Amino acid sequence: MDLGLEVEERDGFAVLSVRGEVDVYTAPRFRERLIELVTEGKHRIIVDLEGVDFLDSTGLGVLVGGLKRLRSHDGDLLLVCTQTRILKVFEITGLTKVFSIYDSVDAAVAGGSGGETSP
Amino acid sequence: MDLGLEVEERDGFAVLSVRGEVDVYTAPRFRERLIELVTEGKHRIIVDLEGVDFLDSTGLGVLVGGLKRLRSHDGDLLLVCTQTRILKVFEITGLTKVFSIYDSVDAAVAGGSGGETSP
Amino acid sequence: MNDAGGAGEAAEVIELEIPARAEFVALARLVVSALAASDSSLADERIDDLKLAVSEACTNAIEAHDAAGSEERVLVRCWAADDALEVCVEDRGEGFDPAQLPDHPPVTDPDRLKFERGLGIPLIRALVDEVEFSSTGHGTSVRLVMRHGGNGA
Amino acid sequence: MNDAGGAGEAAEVIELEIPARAEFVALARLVVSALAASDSSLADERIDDLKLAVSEACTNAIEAHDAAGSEERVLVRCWAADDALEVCVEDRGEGFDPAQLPDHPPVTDPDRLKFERGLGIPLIRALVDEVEFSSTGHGTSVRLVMRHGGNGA
Ligand SMILES: Nc1ncnc2c1ncn2[C@@H]1O[C@H](COP(=O)(O)OP(=O)(O)O)[C@@H](O)[C@H]1O
Ligand SMILES: Nc1ncnc2c1ncn2[C@@H]1O[C@H](COP(=O)(O)OP(=O)(O)O)[C@@H](O)[C@H]1O
Repeated sequence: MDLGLEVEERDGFAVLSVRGEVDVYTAPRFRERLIELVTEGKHRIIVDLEGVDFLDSTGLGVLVGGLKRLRSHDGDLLLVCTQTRILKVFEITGLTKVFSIYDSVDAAVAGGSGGETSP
Repeated sequence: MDLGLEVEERDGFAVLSVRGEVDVYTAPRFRERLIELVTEGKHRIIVDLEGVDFLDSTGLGVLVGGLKRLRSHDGDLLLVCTQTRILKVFEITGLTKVFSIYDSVDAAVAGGSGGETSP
Repeated sequence: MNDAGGAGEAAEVIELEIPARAEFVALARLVVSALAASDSSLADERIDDLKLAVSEACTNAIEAHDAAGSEERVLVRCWAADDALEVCVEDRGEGFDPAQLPDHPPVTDPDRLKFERGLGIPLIRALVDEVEFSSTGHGTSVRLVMRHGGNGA
Repeated sequence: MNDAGGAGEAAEVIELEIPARAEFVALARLVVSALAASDSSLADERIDDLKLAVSEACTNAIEAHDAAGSEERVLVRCWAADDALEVCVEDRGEGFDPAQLPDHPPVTDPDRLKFERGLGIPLIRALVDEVEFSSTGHGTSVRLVMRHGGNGA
């Protein structure tokens, strides 16, 4: 099973675009990539979930772990997601209140620079 | 599982376009539709297989049965197929020699009117 | 644990047995969503919900085998009940008591971020209409029920 | 018949058990093609070939149960051998002798059109690298082997 993980720089943010299914099998690669970015000194990260077809609690765990790690570096992890079925997983677990979730990478860049604006 | 079966008239031919998977589960519907057409007096039939994702020996059986039935009415059954993996099934079973297989409905109409031209 | 519970005719049960490894959870999702999709009484959104619940249950089953060092396979059984699609995920791990799981701190609590795990069972409970855990020291069976008219627990 | 033959570790076998009804053949195809697709050593064309061969074997298994009035399920077992993907389709029908199947008349013979059936086993033989039928009066097991380097029989 393929998991796409692409990184791009955008106005001081590292944008990590995830494609495919994030589950117990693929999550370790996702976690490693995030940790790598933090190790490289990228402390402001946007994770773009628009290409994700499936995300389970293991995937949520990776994101929570990433956020925690970044906050300890005074950084932040912002999410981009508009897919109802993915948003639903954040809602059920109450994580919409923990993450700032944006409609687009542009909105995240603007929101993340201008302060914490959860839509 | 959906099997699409659509009929259109074209220059004296009934064109039956098949969509989806033709297997032991869906073949009975395909067979019935063909028999219906023959019963309605349509003796020159083009079966368009371009929308077919999967075809097994049950599907071949339906086509052979249809051809036999039509020939007994001095009619004919022409096929339209360009997909390698579907053509392969006809090749293995030697049925490329039994059926006239065309690249398009247009070619079948032209070929079928002008006589038996197997490409 | 090999009793299908409300399964009616055993002949009507679809079974998938997978090696207890992470790479096979996707296969369980694929089978359950194909079966759910052929059940015209379940809306697409509910199919996604069941797929996620099954994925969580399989993940736990595989982790339980891993923890117990079990080489056995995990069993996923599906059947159409009168008014529901039911899926049962059975493992041979060491079992657990679902009533003893810790509650999460409220989301406003900064401690919430300590919880990278423990989200699977809350998700399962929220997604399906009914969930039943049967667990002994020799394994766990999680029965998930998705009712035709339902809309989550 | 429950012996996986060359299956190596039983823990590594993926099993799908389906009611012996036509509607479930698609599920067997889905599972086998997903497994074959995750085996990067098999080209797409060979995956399609295996999928078709499995479909033919499952169709025959279901027809055998139907003929025997059996309510039992049909079993599809898959495993990765060293250099191949193997699939075994097992039924509880009344068996047959594959050596006694009639040959088809040559395609030039007008009698060829009498053969609406009997195309399944010739297709299986042509599509996979190796096929082995084990049949008794109590059931049949068809083992299909798709080798990584192979290109059909
Ligand atoms: N099938 C199972 N067998 C044994 N223990 C289980 C099983 N399912 C869940 N558990 C226990 O319940 C805990 C909570 O499960 P869950 O909510 O899915 O979160 P997570 O798996 O991320 O810890 C697990 O950590 C495990 O200890
Ligand atoms: N699993 C099986 N159990 C019993 N008989 C079988 C089995 N598979 C094949 N056969 C017999 O072999 C014949 C030829 O099979 P096949 O080539 O697949 O064509 P078809 O199924 O269209 O007849 C079948 O008609 C059936 O009599």
